[in-house]
Amino acid sequence: MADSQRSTPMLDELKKGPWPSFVTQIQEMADEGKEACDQLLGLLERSYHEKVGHWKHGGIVGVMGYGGGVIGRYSDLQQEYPAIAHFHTLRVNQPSGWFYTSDALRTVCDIWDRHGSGLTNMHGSTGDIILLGTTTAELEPTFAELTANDFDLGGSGSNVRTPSCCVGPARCEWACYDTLDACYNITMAFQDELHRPAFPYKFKFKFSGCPNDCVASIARSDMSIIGTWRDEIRIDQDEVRNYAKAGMNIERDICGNCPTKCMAWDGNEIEIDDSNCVKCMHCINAMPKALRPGVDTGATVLLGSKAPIVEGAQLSSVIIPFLKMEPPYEGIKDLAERVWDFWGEHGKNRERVGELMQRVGLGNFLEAIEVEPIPEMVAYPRDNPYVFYEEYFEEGDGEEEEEQ
Amino acid sequence: MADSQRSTPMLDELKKGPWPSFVTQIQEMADEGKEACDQLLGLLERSYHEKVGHWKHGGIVGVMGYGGGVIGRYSDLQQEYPAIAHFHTLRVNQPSGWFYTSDALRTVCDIWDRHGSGLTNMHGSTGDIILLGTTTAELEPTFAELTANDFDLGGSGSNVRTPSCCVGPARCEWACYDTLDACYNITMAFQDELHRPAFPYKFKFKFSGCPNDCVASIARSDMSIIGTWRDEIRIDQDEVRNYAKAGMNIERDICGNCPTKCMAWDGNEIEIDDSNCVKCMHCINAMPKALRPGVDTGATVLLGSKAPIVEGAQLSSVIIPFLKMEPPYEGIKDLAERVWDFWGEHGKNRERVGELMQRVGLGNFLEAIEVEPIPEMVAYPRDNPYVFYEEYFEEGDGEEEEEQ
Amino acid sequence: MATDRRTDIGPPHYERFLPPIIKANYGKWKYHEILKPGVMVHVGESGDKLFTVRAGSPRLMGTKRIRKFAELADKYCGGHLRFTSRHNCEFLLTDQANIDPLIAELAELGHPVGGIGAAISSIVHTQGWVHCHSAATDASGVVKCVMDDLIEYFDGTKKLPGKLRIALACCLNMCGAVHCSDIAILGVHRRPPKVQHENMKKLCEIPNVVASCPTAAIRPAEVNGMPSVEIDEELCMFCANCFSVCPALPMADALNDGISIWVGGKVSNARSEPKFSKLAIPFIANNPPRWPEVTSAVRKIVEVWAENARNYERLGEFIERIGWPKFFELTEIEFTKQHIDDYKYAGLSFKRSAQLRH
Amino acid sequence: MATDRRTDIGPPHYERFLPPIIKANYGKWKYHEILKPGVMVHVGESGDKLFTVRAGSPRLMGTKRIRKFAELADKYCGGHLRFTSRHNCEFLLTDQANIDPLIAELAELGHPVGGIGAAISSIVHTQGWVHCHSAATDASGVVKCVMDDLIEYFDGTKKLPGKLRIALACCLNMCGAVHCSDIAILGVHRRPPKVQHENMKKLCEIPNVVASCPTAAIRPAEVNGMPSVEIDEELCMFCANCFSVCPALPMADALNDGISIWVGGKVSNARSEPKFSKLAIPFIANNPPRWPEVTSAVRKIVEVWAENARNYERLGEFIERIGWPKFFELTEIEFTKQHIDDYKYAGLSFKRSAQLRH
Ligand code: SRM
Ligand code: SRM
Ligand code: SRM
Ligand code: SRM
Ligand code: SF4
Ligand code: SF4
Ligand code: SF4
Ligand code: SF4
Ligand code: SF4
Ligand code: SF4
Ligand code: SF4
Ligand code: SF4
Repeated sequence: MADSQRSTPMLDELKKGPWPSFVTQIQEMADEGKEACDQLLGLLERSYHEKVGHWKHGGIVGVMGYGGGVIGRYSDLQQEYPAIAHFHTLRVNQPSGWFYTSDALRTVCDIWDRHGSGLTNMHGSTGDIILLGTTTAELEPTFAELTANDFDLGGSGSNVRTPSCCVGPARCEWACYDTLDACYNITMAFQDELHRPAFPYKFKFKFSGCPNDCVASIARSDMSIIGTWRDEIRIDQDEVRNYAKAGMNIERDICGNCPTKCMAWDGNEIEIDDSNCVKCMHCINAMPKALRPGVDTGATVLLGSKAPIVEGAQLSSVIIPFLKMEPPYEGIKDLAERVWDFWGEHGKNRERVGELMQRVGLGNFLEAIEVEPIPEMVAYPRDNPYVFYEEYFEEGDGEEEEEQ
Repeated sequence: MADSQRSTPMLDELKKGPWPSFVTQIQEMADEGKEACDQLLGLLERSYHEKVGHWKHGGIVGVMGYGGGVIGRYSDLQQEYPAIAHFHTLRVNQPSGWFYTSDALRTVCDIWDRHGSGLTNMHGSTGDIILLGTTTAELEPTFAELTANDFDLGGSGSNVRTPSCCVGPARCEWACYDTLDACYNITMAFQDELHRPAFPYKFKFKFSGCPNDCVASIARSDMSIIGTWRDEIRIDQDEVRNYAKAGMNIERDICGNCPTKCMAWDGNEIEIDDSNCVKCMHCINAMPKALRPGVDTGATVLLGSKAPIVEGAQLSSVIIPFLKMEPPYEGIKDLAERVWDFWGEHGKNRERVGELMQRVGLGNFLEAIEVEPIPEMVAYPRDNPYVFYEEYFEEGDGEEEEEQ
Repeated sequence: MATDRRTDIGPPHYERFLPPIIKANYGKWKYHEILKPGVMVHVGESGDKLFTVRAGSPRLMGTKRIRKFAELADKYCGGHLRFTSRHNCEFLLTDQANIDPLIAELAELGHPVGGIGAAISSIVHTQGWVHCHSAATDASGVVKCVMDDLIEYFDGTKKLPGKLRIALACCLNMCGAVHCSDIAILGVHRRPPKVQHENMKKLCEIPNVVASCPTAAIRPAEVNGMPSVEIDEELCMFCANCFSVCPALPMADALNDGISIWVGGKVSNARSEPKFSKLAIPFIANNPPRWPEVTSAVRKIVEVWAENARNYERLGEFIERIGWPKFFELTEIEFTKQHIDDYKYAGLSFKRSAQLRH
Repeated sequence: MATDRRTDIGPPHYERFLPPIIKANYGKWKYHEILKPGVMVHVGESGDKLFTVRAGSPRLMGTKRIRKFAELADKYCGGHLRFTSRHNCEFLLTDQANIDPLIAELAELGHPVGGIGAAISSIVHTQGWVHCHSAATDASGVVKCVMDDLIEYFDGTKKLPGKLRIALACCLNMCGAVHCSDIAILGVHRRPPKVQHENMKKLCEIPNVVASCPTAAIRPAEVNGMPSVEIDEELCMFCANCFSVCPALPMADALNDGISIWVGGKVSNARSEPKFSKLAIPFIANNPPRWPEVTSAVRKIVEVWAENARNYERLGEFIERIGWPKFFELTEIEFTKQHIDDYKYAGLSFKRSAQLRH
């Protein structure tokens, strides 16, 4: 059997220990007779010895009519490891909330056993099913079988990336909108933008049902849609007392951790000044049986987060403080399209929306996307005096003149 | 009399109202027969009508052997206002803490009545006595009389600016070091640097006796020396109880406002966890009879604050968290000289020390002035991954090599 | 460099001017108490008592008035007085009985007593049209109007939650160091410099001028034969740094100069760390002699704070507690794109969380 | 663009995969409770109960193991399961009696159950040497070692004050989006790109390469006759942006690549606003296969936090309460100039107050 031929003393060290081992996974598939996996073990063992990777930049490979969804990858040791000379990745768009039936999973496995290494990531950190490693020749057949079974590729390159969402209303009592439906709806609405790169750079959507932000949207998506509410937190005082009886220090651990100190506990009842509640979720998180978000729910929409390359990492910032989230989610779609229009026209190559916002100035950006500036968009107003007053009066006539 | 000739309807509006009027002051001196003051009223009235000033850039004027201390000023309406065609300002170094005797004040007044407009600012915002308005010809005679009476000029231009200090031990129970002595000592030690511009730009010292910072040193001086202590706050529990009796809400207003919440009030005694006290002064400010700073006192030394031109305003940041402040204040002098050496060599024209620190990087700046980096110098460590690793290994030999 | 003239002697030693009671209790003060508006007593470990009467001052003073102060000091304080870092005059008494007569004479002279404790103190300010070439507004005049309007918060007739520090600077150089004030009144130019091509070569060094512009709005250019510069007005942010190095680039402009209002800064380390002031009102046109729009804008802000803040809460601390949206709502100040930072650190001023009041 | 092929169909609709109990209680869940490590129950307004068993996963899985999971789902969950945003596998049960047998079979398979509530969950990570050309370290290997070491905080044998989110990215592109993690493990290059002059013209567009460098360290240059670039190593901050656009500028270097450790970030809005992770340890050399220096460094930080933090306090919130100096003292990590920011926003990270512990 494949594995018998090959000694991987370093990788073998990674089969030990309580956490499930990725080496064991590759080995399992090698043992199934996947030559690619066997050679991958060899290549990886070598990387472990040499402390460098052995992959080259991927050229443009993909499936017909799509500009994304495949990451081309080639080994730089093609002679020694011919089975992984090509080792491309397919990104398969996951179902909202990463829900599967056993049959659905088996369908994907069958396809991938026929056409690829049998290795996957469940899932990639953008959210896709990652089918890890196949040859250029297998791309089309894999794609054909995937689509035949109602699966499609996700995003890569300068396009809309595969949106993802938290489990939301499917299994969470705090969901302030239907994250699964919103994610699916937006994904379907932007299929063309997702499959055919036409932007200056990538654009990611992430949908979280409440401010706990379980898909890290505020840190990892160009457009972050985070559920919230604008009425009162629902309180069950009996349950509050039960938590207290059970030994919870409500004064110190709950009220004391409220960012705006808008809660009061008199030993018998909790009182919340909802006008000063910033919907941080802490008290609700701590007492799920006693407290629940309000019923007038929606989402806060933020723009611009990204990894540090190259202007430094960014968190998304508030554009719409509160938006009702109902199908067909026009508010989200309009905003996205207005952003893309401006970005498409003024964005530099490989400039993310968050970088564009800063380069042109948030104020100008808002004007361009036709959104009124409001104080909710800033942590604090400017503290430097360098205001670009855009017009001034000319001598003679008292009228205002636009500066050219 | 001068005023009779001239109508100043707009300025007259500023003689009204409860706050003492600067117009009345100028008028008073005009009435004393100071033609310059009379013409100043005329020029100012005109500015009020036209909504623009009528002064031009000052050329280089000054006293022999000094490069600073005088601000040259010329009117742009010399024909109409000949008495103020030249209207230079002398900056006279104030005594530490702005203490005077009536005789000292009269001495200054006598000199200024003889040689200038009789107008002053008590004081300028750097701290000098400002003698406001005289001609080039009068500069030397004024200077001669000032020095004859133990007064000297302060700073202007690219040099050490007149240091200033809070009232400190002279009239404040919270002074953690002798601000008046330190200010005087440093001023005397750097007379040459103060009178003969040799720096890329101005350099200001301000001495505050405690973190209340009553001379705004952290916002307004290149080197800010702010008193503090490192032992325990002294507590008189009886007086604490008296404040409570008198109606003070110690729990809410004192403990609740403690930035590190390191205080506890049990209704009878106050307890402070001094290891977490950040010496903010709030509790002491609120209960001067009950609480006092510790007895192991000294100062925190910070560098770099300035007004916004041109990189944006800056606050000083910590360089020495705690320094004992005893004559001859070698710690301060050494630090200043090391900073000046580096600044003199690498500072750009009109670049303040705070701007230099940012341009070269605080880490490199510290190396240059031979100060060890410590976490007290930062609010938080870097959050971007762009570390300048300064050395790397070369193939072959395993030794480190300095990058050139 | 030695000359036969007397130079580099520095200021007179302060000890010469300290009253005996201070010499006796120097560094040994125990506590202080505010006796009434503008009057406090410092008590030494010795038990000695030093009374301070703080009088408001226009800062711009003629020798005649200074001599008057000297007389009062002789009459009530053994000739001892001082000025403060905010330019008030402090009379230093040992005899409590002298306090009221002194206050009466000061009132006579037109100097209100106050500014101690939770009060507004004098407005740190600058030269303005009285003496500076760079001013976008007057200094002393605006200060006079604002202090007239807020006098009851100085003399103690009305209470405040904490100290109120207002400062004014007549241009972006900010000699008043207004950048960390509860309320900052800042003169602003709004028109790019008008290039005096004929003077450029004579008065300025063109490379320096070009280098002085932080936004690279200035380019060298030849204008009817002479070397000069041209300015890309789109890029100008009105900092006047070019004018500071070159008189041939005047910024002052009657139609466009005026005042901006900034709020929420502080210097002390008490409770919260020092903070910069933030933009509240981008522009109010100069309206001499009484600047009514400025005084009412400032009053509105002060009243909102006075009514709603908690004990000890400085304006900036109050705003941070209630949130900026609430501040703009209460003060009825319009929020515009100019409030949103677009300079170096802009990104950090964006609201980067979902923590919002709805 | 229409083709006769099936395209742009998007993902299968999620409803097809939801278990009946979820369809019945969709959006009508009332509360949840953690029953034991890795097991929670969600109770609907209907009273229905959905039990979740969360199993740790290596994320990199072969189809064989996935089929195994499918079998378990058939046996215990009516064929229903899901994966989480941190790549754990969640089995969705309606019959409480099935929980323990399922956990037993998972243990059999080598999958610990845990990660719910105040615990460490799986480490979000990336490709590393398994698949990426840009990696400065391996991803899955380091993750495996750290999780082996911290397993007791996953399976509930040891308690934590709050959630512990660790992420790993194998280069500064940060595909693991580690920048807001309690603890971030970040692969770093420390040697400027080695220019392959011979490939430059063939593989790269020189103007793009020059433009790609944020510090302008790259200049066009002619090297033995061929157009190429040269790099000012002093200016290089190892971002690898040039390599992303140009394969002829490899950054990987066995002698100099390694790992940096970052702490105190968070994403949730709970209590405090989202925060970036801050630098704790600038560099640890790659030491495969078990990276012992990395695992012990991470453990030390976790233990300091576990011992000293208050309930609910995330690592970053804990550090902000005790102060960074105390954090470096407790963890015995050396503070160096590399910890001091010198990039765009550097100034704001300086300690601009006198509020210090002494
Ligand atoms: C597969 C995946 C990592 C993983 O193991 O999960 C991945 C892998 C790569 N990412 Fe990524 N990124 C992946 C999620 C992310 C994320 C996280 C997220 O989406 O939530 C980020 C940070 C968030 C963001 O978008 O800023 C991310 C930020 C980047 C960047 C930096 C982008 C930036 O603006 O800073 C690059 C560089 C680039 O685009 O050239 C990048 C580039 C790459 C490339 C294509 C390398 C390259 O330069 O060509 C990697 C291919 C590796 C390979 O050979 O398979 N990847 N990448 C993730 C996608 C899987 C999926 O589709 O589900
Ligand atoms: C007189 C005074 C204002 C006052 O009425 O009190 C003043 C007046 C001038 N300042 Fe100032 N500055 C004065 C204190 C300040 C302060 C406050 C302080 O020192 O605490 C600052 C802010 C703190 C700082 O240093 O950053 C200040 C920051 C400036 C700047 C900007 C410097 C910068 O780095 O941003 C300039 C512009 C320059 O230097 O070219 C400036 C320039 C000027 C000039 C010389 C105008 C010029 O560009 O030539 C002004 C002369 C006005 C005149 O005609 O009399 N003045 N200047 C203050 C000095 C009096 C004294 O010596 O006591
Ligand atoms: C006289 C003076 C020092 C001097 O050498 O001239 C002074 C004197 C005192 N200050 Fe001050 N401060 C003086 C300027 C300042 C400044 C500087 C400034 O305003 O430009 C500050 C920083 C202001 C800021 O934070 O923006 C200042 C912040 C304080 C504070 C902190 C207040 C706070 O809660 O933030 C205290 C404590 C208090 O008042 O409770 C304080 C307390 C005091 C005490 C009570 C100290 C003492 O025990 O004697 C002194 C008189 C009480 C009072 O309310 O004025 N002093 N004090 C200055 C009087 C200026 C004036 O005429 O009003
Ligand atoms: C399953 C999952 C959503 C999904 O669609 O996959 C999920 C599910 C839940 N999260 Fe989450 N969170 C999930 C990722 C996240 C993330 C994103 C991440 O880690 O990348 C975050 C932000 C992390 C951060 O702040 O850095 C997150 C921050 C929270 C918080 C806030 C914790 C805090 O104090 O900051 C809560 C509230 C709590 O646990 O008290 C929460 C609470 C919950 C609850 C209790 C919600 C509920 O009532 O059902 C769910 C299970 C409890 C638990 O502890 O896991 N969830 N949760 C994700 C499980 C990941 C995993 O396998 O561990
Ligand atoms: S983000 Fe909110 S709604 Fe979504 S799973 Fe997390 S806690 Fe539930
Ligand atoms: S949700 Fe957050 S802000 Fe609102 S009351 Fe609860 S703890 Fe306070
Ligand atoms: S700074 Fe401190 S010591 Fe100096 S006067 Fe103010 S309170 Fe007193
Ligand atoms: S001085 Fe400030 S930090 Fe220290 S105990 Fe008092 S209030 Fe707290
Ligand atoms: S602030 Fe500007 S205008 Fe006013 S005195 Fe200073 S430099 Fe002159
Ligand atoms: S005012 Fe400032 S921004 Fe405008 S041109 Fe002059 S230097 Fe440039
Ligand atoms: S973090 Fe870097 S090395 Fe790792 S997968 Fe992403 S791009 Fe590749
Ligand atoms: S790694 Fe980054 S900094 Fe270094 S040369 Fe390449 S682009 Fe420039």
